[in-house]
Amino acid sequence: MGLYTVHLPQWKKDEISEIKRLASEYKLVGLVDMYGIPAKQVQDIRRNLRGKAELKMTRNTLIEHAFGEQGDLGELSSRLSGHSALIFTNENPFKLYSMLEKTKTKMAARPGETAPEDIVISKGPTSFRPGPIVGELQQAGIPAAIEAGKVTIRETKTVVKAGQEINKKLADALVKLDIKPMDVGLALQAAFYEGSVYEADVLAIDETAFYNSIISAATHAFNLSVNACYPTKDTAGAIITKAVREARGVAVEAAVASNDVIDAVLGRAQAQAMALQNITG
Amino acid sequence: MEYVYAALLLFKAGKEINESSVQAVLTAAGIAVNESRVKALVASLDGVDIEEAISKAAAAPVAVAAAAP
Amino acid sequence: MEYVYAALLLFKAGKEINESSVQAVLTAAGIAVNESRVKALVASLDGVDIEEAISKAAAAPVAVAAAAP
Amino acid sequence: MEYVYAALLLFKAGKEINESSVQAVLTAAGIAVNESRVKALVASLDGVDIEEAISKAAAAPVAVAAAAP
Amino acid sequence: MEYVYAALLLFKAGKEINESSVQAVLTAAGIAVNESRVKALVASLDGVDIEEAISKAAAAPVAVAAAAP
Amino acid sequence: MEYVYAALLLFKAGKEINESSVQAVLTAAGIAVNESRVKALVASLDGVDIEEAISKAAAAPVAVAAAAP
Amino acid sequence: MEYVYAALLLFKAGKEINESSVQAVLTAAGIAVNESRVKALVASLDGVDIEEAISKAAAAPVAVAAAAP
Repeated sequence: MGLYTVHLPQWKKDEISEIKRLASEYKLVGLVDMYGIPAKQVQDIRRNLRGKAELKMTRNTLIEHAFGEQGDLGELSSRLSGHSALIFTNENPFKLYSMLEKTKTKMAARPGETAPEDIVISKGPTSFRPGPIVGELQQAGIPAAIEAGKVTIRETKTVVKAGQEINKKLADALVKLDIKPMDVGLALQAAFYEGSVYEADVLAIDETAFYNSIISAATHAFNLSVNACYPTKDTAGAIITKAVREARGVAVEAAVASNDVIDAVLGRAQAQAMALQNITG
Repeated sequence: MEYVYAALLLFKAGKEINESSVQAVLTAAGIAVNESRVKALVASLDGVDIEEAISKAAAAPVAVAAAAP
Repeated sequence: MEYVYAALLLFKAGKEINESSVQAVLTAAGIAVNESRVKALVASLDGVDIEEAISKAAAAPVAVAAAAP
Repeated sequence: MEYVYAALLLFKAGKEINESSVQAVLTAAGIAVNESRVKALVASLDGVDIEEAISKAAAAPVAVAAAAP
Repeated sequence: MEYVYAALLLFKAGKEINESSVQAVLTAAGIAVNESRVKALVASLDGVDIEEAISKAAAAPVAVAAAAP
Repeated sequence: MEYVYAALLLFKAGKEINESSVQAVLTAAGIAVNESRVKALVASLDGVDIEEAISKAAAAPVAVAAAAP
Repeated sequence: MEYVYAALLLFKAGKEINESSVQAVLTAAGIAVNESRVKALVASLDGVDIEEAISKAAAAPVAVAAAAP
């Protein structure tokens, strides 16, 4: 490999040493998929990442060269795809992944792309005037019709399911309806960090599920504290409420005549009487 | 409703619910008793599982009442 | 609960709920009356709007709605 | 209500609920005890399955179910 | 839970809830008191609005509920 | 509440919850441990089915709307 | 779940939640730590309002079942 490098033109050598420099400067070296991201958005993303991560687009062959000379990094080469770019950061791969997720935006779908989620067209009027558009929408499987001089979607319909391909007719129709189903942004393919390679599927964290797990954990602690009657600042009030509730329950059950519960006792007597009256007529 | 109250009073006290017992309770409460209503009540309760009937009432959230003291 | 029904009977009959009236109703039902329970009941009813308490039971419906999150 | 609290204190501690135990607890808390209310309480609780009443109270509409772990 | 009832009793009696008062109530009930639990209870109640916690219990339906049929 | 989380951690790890294990977890978190709170925790959890206590709803219902009268 | 418990323990104790603090707590509880899960936890917590999540737990009015009519 070294010998071959000697014959490279200077600009390629410079690129390779630039990659190597970045790789040694940053803790994390990642590959991102740039497929389908318009130049304008690449600029925005770069701006958003400034100070946190550095993006470098270059030829795959040069990346392979650079990685090949960096030992461990060579493992990443196998994840290179046609639209890979390099990303460098000092954040850990999970942080980087969620950072990149947050920079994603919605775009129109191109024919042949896969729907990232169910695409649902809601019923209701559109802004279109009657014309060939109705036929175009219908051919795309969208229940369009003319009502009161306007093109209207007759019923809410899922036109394509998550994971299915969006065909040309549908893609065109979605553009006309201004529906942007595609998430575009840098997709982290793999990251090399502190000696290991992290694949994208490991890095994807379901934020909602995670948030719910915090709520669950807090609920567990709350319940344990209250049920085991181990009072803490957070739960002392709830424990008292529970104690009083139990006391009231017993008082009502036993029909204890006490000012605090007598109305509940009367109410219960009345409810029982009503229930019995329903039966006796 | 007072006839039903009387029946429940007897039931809760573990007493038999019959015409004379219902009548006695109502009279003691100062209620002018209508004999045929007493008969009707006793007849309608015949075979009724009162415990079960009232336990259904207990399932209703009765005491939503009690406001804060 | 029989003590409470005695009170409700008296209430429906428009009678005053006091120790002797409650006792009379319970006795008529053949119940060996516990004087302290009668006293406690009468005391606890003092100042209570019985009409309102029982009308809440009538309303007390089902509507224990789950609060929206 | 303090009489009921005293009874539950005894119940939770596995102690017998009787006039003297209730009285002792109330007195220790600095509450001037009304003997007939103590008697009424003990009589009311006689025959009541307190454990069941508590569990109904606890089970009731409280229901803040923990999310599945 | 008996520790909490002791605190509630003291609260109702208008007494200060401190380690020695809680201990006195529990002891009167014949309970072998765990000092650390008393400490933990007293510490946790500091700053808690007991009146409000009590009224929350009253506002909620009194547990008459049985499981749905 | 951190003491409760320590107990939960030990429970999940299948470890015994005792004074020294709780203390070890809290210390590892950089917490100055209050011995009596640890003791109280261990005592409170004694005999408790933690799995059940975790999942059993304990909180008061936030907004059980009373039906309109 | 134990990773989240560890994080909440640290949060409640007012300690910083970082890889080494989480690792220390888990290890002290006798849990074999998976480094990348710790990383994932810390990264996931970034931007999460833990206080708010906890308050949701306390409020969570799950499934207050309406009683059957």
